[in-house]
Amino acid sequence: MKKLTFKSENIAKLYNRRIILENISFSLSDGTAFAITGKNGSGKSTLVKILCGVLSPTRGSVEFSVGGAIVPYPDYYPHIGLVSPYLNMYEEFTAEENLSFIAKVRSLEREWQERSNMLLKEFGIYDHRKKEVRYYSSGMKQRLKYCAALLHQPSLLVLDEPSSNLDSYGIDAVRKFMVLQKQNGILMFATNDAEDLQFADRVYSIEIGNH
Amino acid sequence: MKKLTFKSENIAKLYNRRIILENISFSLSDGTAFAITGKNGSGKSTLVKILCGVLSPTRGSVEFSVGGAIVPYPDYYPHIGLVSPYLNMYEEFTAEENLSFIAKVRSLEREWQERSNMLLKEFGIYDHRKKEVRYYSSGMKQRLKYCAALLHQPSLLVLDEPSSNLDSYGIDAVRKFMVLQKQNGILMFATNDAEDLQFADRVYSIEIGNH
Amino acid sequence: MMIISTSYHIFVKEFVSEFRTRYALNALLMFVVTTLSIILFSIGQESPSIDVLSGTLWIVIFFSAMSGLSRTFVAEEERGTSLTLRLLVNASSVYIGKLVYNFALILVLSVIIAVSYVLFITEFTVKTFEIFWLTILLGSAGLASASTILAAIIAKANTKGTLFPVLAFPILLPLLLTCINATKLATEGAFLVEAVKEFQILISFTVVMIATSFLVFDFVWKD
Amino acid sequence: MMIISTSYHIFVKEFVSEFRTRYALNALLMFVVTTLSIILFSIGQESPSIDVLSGTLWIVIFFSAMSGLSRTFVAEEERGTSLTLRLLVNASSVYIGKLVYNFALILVLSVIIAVSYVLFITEFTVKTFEIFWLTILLGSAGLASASTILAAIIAKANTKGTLFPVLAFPILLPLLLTCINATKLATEGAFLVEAVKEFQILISFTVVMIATSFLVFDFVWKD
Amino acid sequence: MKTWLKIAVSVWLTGIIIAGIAFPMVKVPQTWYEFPFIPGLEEKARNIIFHVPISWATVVAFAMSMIYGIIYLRKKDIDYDLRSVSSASLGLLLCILATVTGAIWAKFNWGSFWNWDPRQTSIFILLLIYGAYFVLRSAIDEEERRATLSSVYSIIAGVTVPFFIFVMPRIMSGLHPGSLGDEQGKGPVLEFKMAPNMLMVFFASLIGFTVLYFWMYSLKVRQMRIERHVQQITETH
Ligand code: HEM
Ligand SMILES: Nc1ncnc2c1ncn2[C@@H]1O[C@H](COP(=O)(O)OP(=O)(O)OP(=O)(O)O)[C@@H](O)[C@H]1O
Ligand SMILES: Nc1ncnc2c1ncn2[C@@H]1O[C@H](COP(=O)(O)OP(=O)(O)OP(=O)(O)O)[C@@H](O)[C@H]1O
Ligand SMILES: [Mg+2]
Ligand SMILES: [Mg+2]
Repeated sequence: MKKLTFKSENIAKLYNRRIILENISFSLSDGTAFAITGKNGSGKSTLVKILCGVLSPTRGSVEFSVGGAIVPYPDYYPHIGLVSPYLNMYEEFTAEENLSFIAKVRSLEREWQERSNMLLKEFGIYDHRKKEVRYYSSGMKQRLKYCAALLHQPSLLVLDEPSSNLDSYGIDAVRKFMVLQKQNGILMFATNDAEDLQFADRVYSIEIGNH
Repeated sequence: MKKLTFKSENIAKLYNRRIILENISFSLSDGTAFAITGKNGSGKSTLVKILCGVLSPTRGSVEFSVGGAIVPYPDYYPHIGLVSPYLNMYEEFTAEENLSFIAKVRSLEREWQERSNMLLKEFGIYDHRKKEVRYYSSGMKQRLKYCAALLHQPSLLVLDEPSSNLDSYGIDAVRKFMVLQKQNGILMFATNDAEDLQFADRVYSIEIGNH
Repeated sequence: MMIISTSYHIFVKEFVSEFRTRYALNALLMFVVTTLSIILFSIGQESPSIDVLSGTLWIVIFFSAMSGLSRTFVAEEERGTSLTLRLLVNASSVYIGKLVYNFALILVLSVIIAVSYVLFITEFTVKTFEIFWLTILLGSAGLASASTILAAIIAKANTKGTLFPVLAFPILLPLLLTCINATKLATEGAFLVEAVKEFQILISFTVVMIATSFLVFDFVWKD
Repeated sequence: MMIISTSYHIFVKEFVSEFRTRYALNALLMFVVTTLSIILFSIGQESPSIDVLSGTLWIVIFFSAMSGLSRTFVAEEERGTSLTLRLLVNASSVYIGKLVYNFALILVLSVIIAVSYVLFITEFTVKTFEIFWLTILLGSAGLASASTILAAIIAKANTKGTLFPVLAFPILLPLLLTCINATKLATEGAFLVEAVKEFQILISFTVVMIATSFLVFDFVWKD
Repeated sequence: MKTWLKIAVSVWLTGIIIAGIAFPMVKVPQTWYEFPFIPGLEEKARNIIFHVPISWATVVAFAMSMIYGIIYLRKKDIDYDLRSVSSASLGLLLCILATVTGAIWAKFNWGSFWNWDPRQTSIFILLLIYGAYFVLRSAIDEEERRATLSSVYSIIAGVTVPFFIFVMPRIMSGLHPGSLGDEQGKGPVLEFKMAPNMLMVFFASLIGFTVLYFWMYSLKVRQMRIERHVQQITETH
């Protein structure tokens, strides 16, 4: 496995001149589980979006390197898997079609089909794979998001509110993949849940408070 | 305080001939905290919508009576407060405007203004009351939903996933109002969270399993 | 009465929401300007007949109305506020509030369109202004009455994949054709009494449409 | 090449999604059918000039395109799938996939409009069919090229519906005027070579528009 | 801008306005301040001194707006967006003035205020484009996003302008100098048919209005910076 590092330097984000995040710097390497915590409205989700490169920071930068070589901005998307309340699946497609779209667009190897089935089973929605996502319950949607994020075996897995909407079976499945991810790459998650925090090696707490 | 009873009789719900709920009957009176639990996709949210009268059941009926007199279908809306992931506030309005719209449409008495401010403070979003809801974080939105549901002091408070998106301060506030509701009326909630379940006097578990 | 007050608050909500997205209103105005100039361009140097001009007037009103009105219910559905609203007020108030709002919007819009039409398109000479303005008024009412219930249906229909035009077309066409006819009468200098037939059609269309919508709205509104 | 394959998958996704929801198709058909019948009705007994008819043909195509294409990006934004897509593929593939899809949609649409125009409006006689169909083809390409990037812009704005034609019209005007001119040539029975200049304008408009969009799309797509 | 420059511009433009309005136009000029008739325009030709420079300043303003838009996209510094809007709003103002002076001229020269002459058409489209530009801006309330999207729109609109130059003369014949229907070909200014004294006033006016534009522009930018700053202060308190 190649050595990974993920660095964030002096990230700041302003919305309409209001400071949401300021001076956020850290550096992670593989085998780390990094948790971001903070009160409601402290900026966790904003930070997660910036770290994944889907929102541009007002200042600062994110640097991702694989095996010593820096991977520039749009190229690091293939290394990232994201689960977030702000990220939805296509509701008019079935779970299977969603995963197959993702696999094709990401140009995954042939074996994605097996992996997809394995993930659907692990997350207990295999029996619903031919149902359109708009008929899913909130927990089933959350489970599908995990399948989608893990399909390409990302080196960096980013989770925003990992256990929301899930029942205990769902949480167990998530925990299992969190542990696996920590062994094979970098895990990063934003949470308010004390139990989730126990999975972290390092915890970053956003403290600017309610803006 | 008037005596309240809430009865559900033989409720069944089918979606496209697929049975989601079947034979659900129970009867509650004031001072009860009633929890609905079950795996993801077991039909909790569907049941909650039916009980609140915003979704019609395939079979069965809901009966709500205040002080012995039965309140027929559209008239019992004023007695219900609902918090659910399927219910959103108007994003282009501020928190204050949302609450004032609700108060006006519900024809609440003058004092709603004080109650609204009290709730906003209790749920820690008073400082954000003049911010448009679309700029709210997920937890702040959830807090606002509580303010909206509690504004008219409903006799029946229904919560779907009560603690989702909330941090520990938020959860404390919610718990406080759950206890209060139990003293002043009926509390009903659908959850997967073991801690939430401790607040229930009665637990109803939907068991048909994954359909 | 309770229902009037709640309908009024729904109306106010729609109105403020439109203003908040202040954009919508000025975008709508700019839209009217744009559409009119398209017509001016296509007319160019020549002078088309009054018939064609009356036709285009109502096409413009129709398009502006549809692009503004179709969102009234879709927006509630897409943003997940329809559940909120359903729990807050009875269906009738929602219907009345939205209907009145739609009527107000469409009336303002078609008056703006009509005024600029009369001012800028010199070939379009209205001789009987009573007929013309009454047509605009009643036509707007008719369009609002039909499009409110249609908008409620679309809001639910997009998931079901029904072909909406099949629903809308036979409903809207008689209305538009009558309006065009009445407009022609106005440009030909007919007396007010000569257009009574048209007005009767427009009024009964509106009344029938509102009454029917009122009866069926509850089914559309409740999931 | 990688980018071609991903663009292709985006295209297929759009296509299947439209087929499932029929959202754009509904809106489009409604506008086309209603507008065409109003035009037919208002023409009535008289025979308007070819100039006016060519003008209205392109107005109908323009408005139908406007009501159908605006959803391509708005739908992603409103359903919260734009974040998913942004994380999955590079911006260029998204642009190309959507562009090709829009082109296909608008081409089908304008062919439908054109065929019914030729069939039902007897005054509209096309003499040089090569010019006519080439204009429809190139005109659709031009419309798709400009409206794809504009649809991406309005998806990020707070008001969507009415904004689209307002932004699009001034940009599409040179295209529309050229199309109208070429259509006139086709009805006058000009030789194919006489319309070469028009085709050059249409092609270069499309090429310039796509090239520019390609350069700026990333700014629009990334928040 | 330096104070002396402001005074100079004021004096300069006052002189031009006096000259433009008060200097008599005669068939055969006798003194240095008398302008000769231009065939076809007669004394109405004095409008050249106002209409043409204003039209020119409009073009400059819109071009500046687009250029600052492009710089914004590269640098992502909100100040460039302020400059871009400032210039666009002045451009819109000047554009309206050019339309009005042009329309008045047209009324007396061609008989009607408006007749879809190619130049009138193109100025009308400019009005539509920038009308749309400001509607778009009002529809976005997040500063950075507003700046980005409106810059992109002005670029997209900018590339269509050359097409108008090609397309317009093919579509419609016009009365405006330089268009299809104009038998003499170029009009008086382009051919420099003006008398030397008038030409001097004309160029002086061209320079005067251009400098005036830059003055107004710098004022507008400063005003917008201050507004933004005040807003920032009131929001954080
Ligand atoms: C509302 C729009 C306009 C109207 C009604 C208008 C009208 C006129 C008229 C009547 C003349 C005198 C023509 C003659 O010599 O017979 C003129 C000249 C001129 N206009 Fe305009 N104009 C308009 C817009 C513009 C614009 C947008 C520009 C430039 C960007 C422009 C540039 C000029 C120039 C350079 C001349 C002098 C040409 C010459 O006489 O050689 N005009 N205009
Ligand atoms: N587009 C926006 N414009 C202005 N302010 C915004 C915008 N998006 C988010 N905010 C503000 O940024 C702050 C942080 O939001 P964010 O969603 O990152 O919080 P969070 O830590 O994820 O909260 P939660 O625990 O509730 O999910 C909030 O105060 C929110 O109001
Ligand atoms: N409109 C619909 N059509 C068909 N099936 C549906 C529809 N809505 C929900 N379902 C199905 O009904 C079942 C119950 O859904 P519901 O949302 O009530 O579950 P839930 O218990 O709330 O789950 P969760 O814990 O994930 O929130 C699910 O299997 C879902 O797929
Ligand atoms: Mg969050
Ligand atoms: Mg649920």
